[in-house]
Amino acid sequence: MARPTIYPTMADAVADVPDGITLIVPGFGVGTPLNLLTALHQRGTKEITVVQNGAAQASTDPSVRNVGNLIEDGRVKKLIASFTAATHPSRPSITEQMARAGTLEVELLPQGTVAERIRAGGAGIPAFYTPAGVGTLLSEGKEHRVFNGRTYVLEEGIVADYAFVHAWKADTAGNLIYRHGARNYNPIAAMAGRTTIVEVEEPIVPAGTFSPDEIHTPGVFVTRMV
Amino acid sequence: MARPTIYPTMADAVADVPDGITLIVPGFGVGTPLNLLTALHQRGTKEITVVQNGAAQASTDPSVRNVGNLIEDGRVKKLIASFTAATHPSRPSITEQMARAGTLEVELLPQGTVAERIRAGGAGIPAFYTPAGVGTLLSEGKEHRVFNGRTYVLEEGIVADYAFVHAWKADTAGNLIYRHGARNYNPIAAMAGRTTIVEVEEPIVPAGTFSPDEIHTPGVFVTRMV
Amino acid sequence: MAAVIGRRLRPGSVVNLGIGIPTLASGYTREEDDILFTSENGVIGYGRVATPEEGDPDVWNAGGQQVTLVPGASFVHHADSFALIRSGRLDVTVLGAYEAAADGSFANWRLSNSAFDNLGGIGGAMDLVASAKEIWLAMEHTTREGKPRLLDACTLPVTSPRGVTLVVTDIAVVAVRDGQFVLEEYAPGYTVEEVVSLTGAPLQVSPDVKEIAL
Amino acid sequence: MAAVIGRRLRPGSVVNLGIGIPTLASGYTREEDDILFTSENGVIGYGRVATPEEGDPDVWNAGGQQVTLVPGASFVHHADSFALIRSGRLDVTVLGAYEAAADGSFANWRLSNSAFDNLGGIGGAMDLVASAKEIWLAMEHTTREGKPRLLDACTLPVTSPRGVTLVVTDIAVVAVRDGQFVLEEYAPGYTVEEVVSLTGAPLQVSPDVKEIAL
Repeated sequence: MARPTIYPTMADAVADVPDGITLIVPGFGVGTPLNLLTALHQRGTKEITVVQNGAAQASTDPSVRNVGNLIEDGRVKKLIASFTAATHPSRPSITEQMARAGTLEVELLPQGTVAERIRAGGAGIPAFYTPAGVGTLLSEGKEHRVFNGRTYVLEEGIVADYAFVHAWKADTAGNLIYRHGARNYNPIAAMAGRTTIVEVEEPIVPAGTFSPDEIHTPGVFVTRMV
Repeated sequence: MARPTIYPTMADAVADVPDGITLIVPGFGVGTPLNLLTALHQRGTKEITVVQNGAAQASTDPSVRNVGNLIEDGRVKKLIASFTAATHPSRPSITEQMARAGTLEVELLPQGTVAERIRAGGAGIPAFYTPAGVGTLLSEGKEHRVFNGRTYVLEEGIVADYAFVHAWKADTAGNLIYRHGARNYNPIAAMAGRTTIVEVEEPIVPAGTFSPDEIHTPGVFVTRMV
Repeated sequence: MAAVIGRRLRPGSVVNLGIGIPTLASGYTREEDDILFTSENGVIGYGRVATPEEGDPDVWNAGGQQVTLVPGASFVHHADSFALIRSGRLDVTVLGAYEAAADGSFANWRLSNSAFDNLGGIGGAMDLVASAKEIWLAMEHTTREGKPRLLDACTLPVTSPRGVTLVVTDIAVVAVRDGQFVLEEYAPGYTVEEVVSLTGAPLQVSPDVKEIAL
Repeated sequence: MAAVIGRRLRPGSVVNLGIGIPTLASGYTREEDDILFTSENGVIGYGRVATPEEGDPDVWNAGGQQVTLVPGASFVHHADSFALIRSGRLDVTVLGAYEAAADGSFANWRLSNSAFDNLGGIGGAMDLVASAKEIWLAMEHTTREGKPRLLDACTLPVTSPRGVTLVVTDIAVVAVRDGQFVLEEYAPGYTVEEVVSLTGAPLQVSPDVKEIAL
């Protein structure tokens, strides 16, 4: 569909999200689609492969569930991230504990590689080369190649079954605008989801309200909005 | 320098542009930095490798010189483009005539490959794979590779010595805003130039005038403005 | 031809129209069908070809025509425009062509096999055909000399070695299925036999074949 | 340490400050020096750490601190933010570290060689060090137990196998040149000999060595 479908509630927007999906979750301090994550947690979807900058500490507010809660509750099969939020080795995060116990698979990547893999997926680029991580543990076992005298490592694009997105403003055509640092992973996540579901802070306005030049994500990338 | 230098005239902005450079020139009908090209033509810079969507027909207005004029006047050594503007085989463009005569090297690429090579260059990505052109003459001799059962071709990023850019609005920090379809190659060109020179339609305003959310190209990518 | 294409576009489709006849198709769809037209140069959501009064100097389709914008239109840069294309979000790409073949291949970018004769220009066609869900062609059924352009195999360098599903010509609407041309519609004033005789490859006739209704 | 870093940044530099001490350095530069601070999360052009009153809920640096925006600040998405980093536009990246070695390598992402002990978290550090023109470190000179953190070779998994040019510690400013540590400044209350004794690799002493002026 050219135009996204607008759902009345977060629960409705994720009501059919099945087990075993891959899911891109933006957010870097701000800009995290917490309402959609809370609804997904409530729905009980499991065996999820999550792509996120770093797994947050589980929320202690019972009305808010984040990726940390999904991990803690055993809903996540695999995490692709650049940070696992260990504050000190004596206090391992739940992510670390589960990774050690073998109940969670973790693929740790440089942050720019996480971002570029998502961007590549959304751009129909199956693979690219990056200098990040060359000469470190994180590039071990990966394919290396020299271009113009410099060594790079091959990384593949990520296309996810679902991308959750947090936007500031949206119109009925699905055009999105983000606010300040809440932009972070949201525009590239929106492009890399086969189904992209957006939670919008402000009430959705009629198509044509925004100037075409101020739109950050064109509605053609959006499947559902709440 | 963190902030771009503002030049009084187009001629000043290109006064030191030497022979033998690589140059990215945006534009797709609109959004072409014609004032900078005219100044570059006047300066006499030659042996240029031009990256552009398609070589335009030479301008017949003597006050405006475009890439077609640079080609016609023998200033271009090589053209990397997706279109050579031949309207009919009986009326070959100057680009075609010179290519046949061996006085101009032409690398013809799918349009999305031109765009993505520029974007990759500006993103520090040395190479990537794309499906465009596989199974055609344009991928002959290129490296092919299969990802997830589909065949792709390897293409390298383009970083140019200079990128010329046409912007609608700019502030003194070099932040740029483009208008409608004049955006086209400009944002990615701005990122892929070692030296990025911008011609601005409207008077340059003080930094802080624009909302941080409406800026298309951050000033950190801009070297010079007129 | 543009009307035939416009009528066949399914509601809710995301469509790219190539240079020439195809670009006119955006004027032949109904607003309620929610068809989104995008163009390689980064305009997402345009309407019909603009009159001189309506035209905005910075709003063009990839065919070099000034077009109107629909409510909710937006602009992206060229890399994001091709991100949209390569990531498979186009339901249909409609392109002009010199030749189409029953194997789903077609040719539209160079009029000679020798780069010495004709350098050619590909534009965005190879990106479009590599990733769109469907490839439709809008083309003349024959050359000016009357030679067929629908062939068993292309003689010119191909734009894509496969993938064409529909060919709309000046005299017929031909589906491409399982390596065969199938006649679905023919133009008023033509007969099925005439269309078959002007086609350079076997042409199956659909049991539902009918005259094109304009 | 933050003041030392702020003072050493050259006018017109584009700088990324890592989590911890480095992020404070943006409060120690002069406006007229036109130093641009960018952060991995996509903020380009921030100032000092914000007071609770100044803070905007959507404006943070990558270290999780609310910061002020300078006039002309802008925001980009994560892929464009790392495009800026990887394309070599950063003059300096300043990072925290557990260990630094005279060969220019350093370690800051995992406290053990075994992933079983400590999974670690790399964030943007490997992207930063792969492409910034200079890598500076801000770190403790020794562990809490007094063991040196400046070594001949790193014992922990490295973040980069090369490239560090400056190490600012709580007691010294040490340049890394030609595979050697060179002492340039030492903290008030310390002597050159003490700094040498607390360093786990040969430490050359610059002929211009001086006490850190705060």
